[in-house]
Amino acid sequence: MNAEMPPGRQALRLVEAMLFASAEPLSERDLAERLPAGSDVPALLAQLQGECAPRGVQLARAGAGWSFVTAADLSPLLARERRIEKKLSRAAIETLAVIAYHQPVTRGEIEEIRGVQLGKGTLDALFEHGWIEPRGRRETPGRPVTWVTTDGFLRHFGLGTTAELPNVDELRAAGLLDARPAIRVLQPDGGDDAGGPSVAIEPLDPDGG
Amino acid sequence: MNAEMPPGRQALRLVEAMLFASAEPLSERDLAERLPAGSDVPALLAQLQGECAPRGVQLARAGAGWSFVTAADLSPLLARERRIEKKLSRAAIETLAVIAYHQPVTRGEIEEIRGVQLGKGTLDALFEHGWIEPRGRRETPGRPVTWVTTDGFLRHFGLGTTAELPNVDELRAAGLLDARPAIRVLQPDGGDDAGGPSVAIEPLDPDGG
Amino acid sequence: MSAATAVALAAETSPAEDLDDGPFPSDAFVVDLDGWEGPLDLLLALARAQKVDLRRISIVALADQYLAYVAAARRASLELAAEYLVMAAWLAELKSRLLLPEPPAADEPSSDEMAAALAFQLRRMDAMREAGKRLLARPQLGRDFWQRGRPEAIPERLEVVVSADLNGLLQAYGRHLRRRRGEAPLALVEPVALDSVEAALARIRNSLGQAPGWESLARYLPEGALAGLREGSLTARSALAATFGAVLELARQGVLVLRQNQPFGPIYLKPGNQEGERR
Repeated sequence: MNAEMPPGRQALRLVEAMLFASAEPLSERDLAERLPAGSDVPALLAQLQGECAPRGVQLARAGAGWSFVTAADLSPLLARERRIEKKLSRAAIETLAVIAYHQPVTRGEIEEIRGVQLGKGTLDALFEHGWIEPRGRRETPGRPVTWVTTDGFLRHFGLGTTAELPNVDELRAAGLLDARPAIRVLQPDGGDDAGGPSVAIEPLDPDGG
Repeated sequence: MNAEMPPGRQALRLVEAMLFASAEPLSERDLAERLPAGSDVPALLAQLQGECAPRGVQLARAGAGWSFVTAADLSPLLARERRIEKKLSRAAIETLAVIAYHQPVTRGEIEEIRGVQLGKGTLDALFEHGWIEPRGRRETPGRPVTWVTTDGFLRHFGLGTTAELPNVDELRAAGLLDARPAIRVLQPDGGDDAGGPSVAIEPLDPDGG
Repeated sequence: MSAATAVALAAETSPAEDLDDGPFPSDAFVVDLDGWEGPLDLLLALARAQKVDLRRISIVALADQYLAYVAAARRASLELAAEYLVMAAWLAELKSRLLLPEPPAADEPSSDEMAAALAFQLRRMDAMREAGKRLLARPQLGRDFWQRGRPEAIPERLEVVVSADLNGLLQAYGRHLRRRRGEAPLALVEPVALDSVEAALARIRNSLGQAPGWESLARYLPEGALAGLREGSLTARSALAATFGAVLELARQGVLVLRQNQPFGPIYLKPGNQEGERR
């Protein structure tokens, strides 16, 4: 059946087959390696994603990786497959949210934001889930490690990029995505953006100080 | 997107998702159990199979069950190429060198030149790499085949013709015919000058004989 | 999730989880301090109980509530962690400074700024708490959607690349040529004048009987061999072996007799009885 198939169609079938065969996500580079030279991988992925949208199995992107997953709306119908899973502690969930929204963020900054010391195993647990990883260091005294979320995190929560995090734009606009100590955040001439993430901080209250 | 979907369509999506996510092929009964009562499973499977026919992933019957598989015609394209670097054995590279410098040359002559019998697969391996080939026969008893190097050999080693191989004098000039012994066994005088073979051995007993 | 993770998570799970959604208990004097993850957590719960936008929270009112809560806890003789007391002291001071404004020191934040910072911290905490809940409300892999259940093995085409270069080829030929010319056999045994039994026989015959009585075998070693033996020299060892072999042979022939007083002891020899006949 492939004899008369146009080359673009054939490349699309190949991308579909590669992604379908694999349980793990494939990057655009993984795909390009096995496609004819000069294939427009992003265009093929976009086309495939569009074609699959109404189907029961959809093409999802998570960071650098692409994979097929079942459509989320089928969840209740597929419920028999549901596994009872351990609930994450509130501390773990909050810590994950802090890392996701403030990344890259140090342990100290996480504690500052949550107003409490991090329990012993919290970061470990999130790391073991494959949801966070250390990347880079903050160039402040002690050069603390900074934490970021992984593609595995995006994939688990069905997010294409961190820009798709719920409410991320609103929170940023409200100036709440600033990991510096509150008193420094509020001092416009505090001047030390040394440690702070490169988020543009808008004044909390235009009238206030 | 499922809100306005016709029930038949929704059942089809469900079948697709179930078959995709299942670790084992699913029988028609397995499928029927999780579909709305009265669903025509064979009809759904037939429809799904038809829709998938031109795609890179196809619905296939596997024994009593059904499962998705990648389209068979894509298999050669899917294959991942893995390059394994293998070093040529010392015997093989010496044999190749002898053929390169002495061609055309028979197996017997190679053995004569190298002073050792050719291992079983040596010529085969060189032939498989496309570096040597049999050409002509020696007009001696038994009319043995003679071996020569190929154009592939010249290409691989970046040579225009075999005449570009350095001659013996040039090899010597390049230090490739360094005459220092490979292994020094005896050093009667306690190893004064390790490199020199010119150790004068004095007679143990001038009177003896 | 591994067992270790589950344990770690369980250890951190606080009873405050139930408080996520419900409003702060109206009876603030039902004190349960176990549930709070620190004073800020308690403050946030109190602030939310004010049921106003956190941006319009009254820090003075919040400070009052916190102080009342802490006072109630102390009346109930509950152990209060030091951090709660530190926060109480800080809030009491902040409240008094807010009520009785004073000119701020040049290098210190004003009481208004401190109040705003606290309000911001509560809002940021609240936002993250909310974000965590929204995140968990999303469909999750393995719970709401699934990946391929039966991954297919991608066939692999092995391409064996033989690494060989011209230099290697030439070196190989060079090796071969060397061998062929005998310039450098693989194992070179250089000619060495080792002592032979024949030489030793002649040596012993020549000097036997020059001294009367028993003589040490060592005397019949070639010159320099004794020193060589101490160094482990091969030629010296060969001389010793040859000499010993010759001595045995001569003893067999009756030319000399041997004596050794103890195992591994020195070996002595003297001319045998038939020595004269042999001569």
